[in-house]
Amino acid sequence: MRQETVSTSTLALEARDISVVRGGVKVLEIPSLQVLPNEVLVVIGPNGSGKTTLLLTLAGLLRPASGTLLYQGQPATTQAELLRLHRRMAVVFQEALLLNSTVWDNVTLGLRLRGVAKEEIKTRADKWLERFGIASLAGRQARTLSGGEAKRTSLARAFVLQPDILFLDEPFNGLDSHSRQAIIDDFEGVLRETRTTTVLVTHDSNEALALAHRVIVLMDGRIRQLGSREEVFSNPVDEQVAAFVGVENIIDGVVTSNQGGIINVSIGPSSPGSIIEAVADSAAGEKVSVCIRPEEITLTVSRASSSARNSFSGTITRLVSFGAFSRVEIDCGFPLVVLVTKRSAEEMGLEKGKQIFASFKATGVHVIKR
Amino acid sequence: MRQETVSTSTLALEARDISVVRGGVKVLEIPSLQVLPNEVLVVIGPNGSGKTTLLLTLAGLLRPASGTLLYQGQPATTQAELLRLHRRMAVVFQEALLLNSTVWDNVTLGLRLRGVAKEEIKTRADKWLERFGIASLAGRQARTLSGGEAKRTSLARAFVLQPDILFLDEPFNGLDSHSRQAIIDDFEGVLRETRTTTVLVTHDSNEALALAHRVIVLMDGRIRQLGSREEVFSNPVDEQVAAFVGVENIIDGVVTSNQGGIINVSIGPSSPGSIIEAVADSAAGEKVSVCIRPEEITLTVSRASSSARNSFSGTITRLVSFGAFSRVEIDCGFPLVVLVTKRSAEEMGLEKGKQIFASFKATGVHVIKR
Amino acid sequence: MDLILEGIVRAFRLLIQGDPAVIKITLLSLAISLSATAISLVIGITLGTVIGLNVFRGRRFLVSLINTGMGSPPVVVGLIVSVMLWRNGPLGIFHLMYTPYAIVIAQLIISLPIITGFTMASIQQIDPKLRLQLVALGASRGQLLWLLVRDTRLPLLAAVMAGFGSIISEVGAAMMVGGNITGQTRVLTTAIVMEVGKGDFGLAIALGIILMALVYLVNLALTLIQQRSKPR
Amino acid sequence: MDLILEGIVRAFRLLIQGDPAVIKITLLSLAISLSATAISLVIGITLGTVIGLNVFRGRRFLVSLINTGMGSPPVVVGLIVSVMLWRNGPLGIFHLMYTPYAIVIAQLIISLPIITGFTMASIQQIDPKLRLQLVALGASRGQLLWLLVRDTRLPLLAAVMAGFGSIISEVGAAMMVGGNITGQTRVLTTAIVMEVGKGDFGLAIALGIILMALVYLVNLALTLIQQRSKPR
Repeated sequence: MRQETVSTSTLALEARDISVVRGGVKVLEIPSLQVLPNEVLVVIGPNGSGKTTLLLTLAGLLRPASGTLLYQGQPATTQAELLRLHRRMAVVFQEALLLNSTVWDNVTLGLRLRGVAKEEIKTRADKWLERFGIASLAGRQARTLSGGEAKRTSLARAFVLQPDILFLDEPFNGLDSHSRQAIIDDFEGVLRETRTTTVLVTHDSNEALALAHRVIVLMDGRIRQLGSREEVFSNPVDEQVAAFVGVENIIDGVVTSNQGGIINVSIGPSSPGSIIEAVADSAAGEKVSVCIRPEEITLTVSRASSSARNSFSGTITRLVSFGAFSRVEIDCGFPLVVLVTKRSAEEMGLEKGKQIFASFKATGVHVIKR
Repeated sequence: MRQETVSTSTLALEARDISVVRGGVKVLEIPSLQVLPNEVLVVIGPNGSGKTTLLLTLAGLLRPASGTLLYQGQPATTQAELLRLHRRMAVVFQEALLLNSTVWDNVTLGLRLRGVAKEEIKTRADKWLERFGIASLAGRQARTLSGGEAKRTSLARAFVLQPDILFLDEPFNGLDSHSRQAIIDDFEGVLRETRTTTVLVTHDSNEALALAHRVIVLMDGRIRQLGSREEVFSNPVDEQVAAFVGVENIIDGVVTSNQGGIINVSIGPSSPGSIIEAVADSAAGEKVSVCIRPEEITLTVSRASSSARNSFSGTITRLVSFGAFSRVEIDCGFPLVVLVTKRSAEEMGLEKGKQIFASFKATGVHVIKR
Repeated sequence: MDLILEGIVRAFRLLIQGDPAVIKITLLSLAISLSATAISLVIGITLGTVIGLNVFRGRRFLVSLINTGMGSPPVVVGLIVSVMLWRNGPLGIFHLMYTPYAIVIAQLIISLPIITGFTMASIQQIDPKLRLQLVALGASRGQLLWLLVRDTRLPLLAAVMAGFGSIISEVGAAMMVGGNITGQTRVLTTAIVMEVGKGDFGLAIALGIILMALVYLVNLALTLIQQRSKPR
Repeated sequence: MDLILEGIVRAFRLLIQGDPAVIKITLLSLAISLSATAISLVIGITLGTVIGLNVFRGRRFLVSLINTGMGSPPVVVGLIVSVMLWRNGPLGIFHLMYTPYAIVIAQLIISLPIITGFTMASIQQIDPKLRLQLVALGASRGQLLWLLVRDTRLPLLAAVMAGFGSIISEVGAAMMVGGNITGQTRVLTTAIVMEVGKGDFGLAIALGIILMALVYLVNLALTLIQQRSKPR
């Protein structure tokens, strides 16, 4: 559904022929980019690939050398049009960027700039301070906050605006791993509730894996790949993208049981009956995605009793060799990509159409909440 | 050989009953620690575990609250004794810490402080500037250097002293991955040539894997484990150490062939004939260590034709269950630790003494130069 | 030693008794320097904010003018103001020479570059990303300026203190353009110089103590402000 | 307007012709302020390094004394020195009042806290780890101090400039302890104040131009030093 062509007026945001020049060099060149309503679009790319520049341009905070930005089908170019855009959106930067004032003042700032009524401000601020677990900090001076608290304040300041579109630039960077995970969990929950249209920029492909509906891979200021999370992680367009995102098989499913930390995941209506076993703490009934790295899957010509808990029979649909490796695509009712050495492929006589068993260990499966 | 008790006078450095107190809290407590001649001793531990404190204490740069430091069997306590120690050793800190002067001035500083003759200084500085690839930068002002160049200068400044003992505190931190790898390679080569006694502190277990003869795992200011690299990585003493270092099977061997990036490693005299296949760019004849993570190994009751290139038959020597997992130790002529789910272990009827096949993919093997 | 003791004793007697001459000189000094500071403040904050936030033609020239002003000896400012206000000088018709207004003008010229420079520096120290964040929060151009000035309030207070501190203890210009006329243009510093010249240390020490106390209070305030405005 | 033009014309004539009075005053001013700076430098760098590097009893008191000194009005320093040197004051027997030495003493007291404070700050700004690194390289205690002072040479030069700049343009203390005696204690600033008082703008403007030039050179040097010593 998300892949369909959508009429311009129903797009959340559209960028056309955008280019950004710095020091005479084109640091960003985007012929076309559409942000769909209610989607989470994650832009990933290495440092210096122009991710932040793209985000600032889409948010109307950086004037491109050429190109047009359309917000809900209307151009956003003049000062007045940009102010209108800025009063409908919210941005969360890598640093919290708070004013020297209280948490309450910071969280309500956007609403006050918009001239929202006092009672309305109070209701909304109370709700979002509560939601991000910082209600008790409302009176604290911003400069006395810890990194995690400042980040929560900056997220609350964004969500309190109930923005039509939310931009985030590496929002979970620079936090220690504990508060990072807690904040990502909170953020993920809020995003699922509010279904806010979101553009998130990160260099961490795990964040993309955990949050994205669609993924853009940006390299050297150009879009190298744009597609659903499954497309990008399972079928990177080239070696460079693959090396950066880390290739994954991503399969959606529902947890059917959890026995002592070992879960069974029923993988969707497309292949009823298929169950993947994994190690995770998800509860039965939860919707999850399971990820399996292609190099963790072993191919055998016959099914053998093994400690590998997951074994599926399938047909080879494609076989590509490069360097010392062969990449084998298999249809097991669901698609599966496997990486084996070329020597293995030759010795086992792998070829298109051949029947094969693919197996991988329960410990090799990475489970993500959907 | 390195495990034998060595008489005190032949030790490079010895610390006895060292404790360091900060703000009333004992941040470091080391009953006994010996640094052997010509060894590379790597101290690993999480942030805040007291690694840097330990290094500074061993280098005589931080006076402990109690305890003695012996350098080549002689106490190093008084100002004069410490100066003597400092003029035999070298320290490389995490930051390059250069004076506002030229690269040449910085590299020769230690020699000038020791009053070494001018011609000798020139010969040695030329050699080490060359060796670390910064001969062309000799006249440059230190503050104009890039991070990698500054780091090379600081390494040259240490090696030009031809120290009896070298201390390094997270020396490869904060560099981009490219120059980091280049500098580690250079450093590794120099260390193998000079056989300088080295104490290196890092939070990165990969550096320990690549460089260490012996490894100390430091947590909360206490030595949790001290042993050969193989001992620590293959047999961590407890869950916490295991979680930090990441368990590995480490097997020494010699590369016998390399065909298009796929190498065969003959694994030592202890099990002649055993060959492990791996993906790496090592040349035939090279001495290497191969590392295999326990969760990457699959167990089968019978040998099956499979894309897993490495398959060894062995006998289960030990079986321990914890949580959802079972840890299986196997003797295949060489020891191998395997991690499987408890459910697997039960279904396959794993028990001590049982004959079993262990297999892992060539892509699952990590090869390190020895 | 008698001289010192005697002087100090007389000084404290003057201070405790509330000697009319001491009070008069102190109040005049405060009135002149506070007026000059207040006027500089209004002009300096506006100028400093505009120069700090915008890029325009002639900006470099203005900035170097401010820097020159901050480094100029007050004596030279006194000289220039004197020339201007001299009875047959360009502004001579206003008959301001040797009046308190002349001192206010000189002190205004001395403190203006200091306050403008401080304002400019503190506005420029604001993370440029904070400006982006405020724009992203929907701040209009006017709202942005107001938020930025408000966010630097502590450094701005420091600017005020530095400006006031520099002129309350200034001697040369006050003497040149004021003329040190009793009851009209005699301020703390010029009075001290004069009394010492006469060998009357009692009044000089009393006035010196008051001047030190004022300067100490200003410095204390500056230190407190700097500690409070330390970045996280 | 005639007055200004006439004054400027006369000023340039005096400067170009090398008027003996102008030269005499300028050289005396330089001799006094450079002597004071040189003495402060030796004492201030030693003091600043010792205070900056060591922790000892009374250190806090010394630091607050230096801070008070840096903020004290020169007029008050002039007052204190006057009291001390007065003919029946404690140091009266040396007959230093109204001699160039008195001005040197006053300027020394004004510049010493500035140079000490700058030295202390620049020594403390050195990464404590650099000190460890130098010890680890085998530096003895003496070698360490020398390397640290040498490594801060640019900020130290800034200290010298700031010290000199503050005393060359000082008026009050020079007037009080020097007495503004022609050919003996008349320096640039006191001469300017006096000439303006007399309404003789030619000489005043000539001396003002020289003072501005000196201060400008000092500030230029300061700026260049600060740019060169910027951390990487």
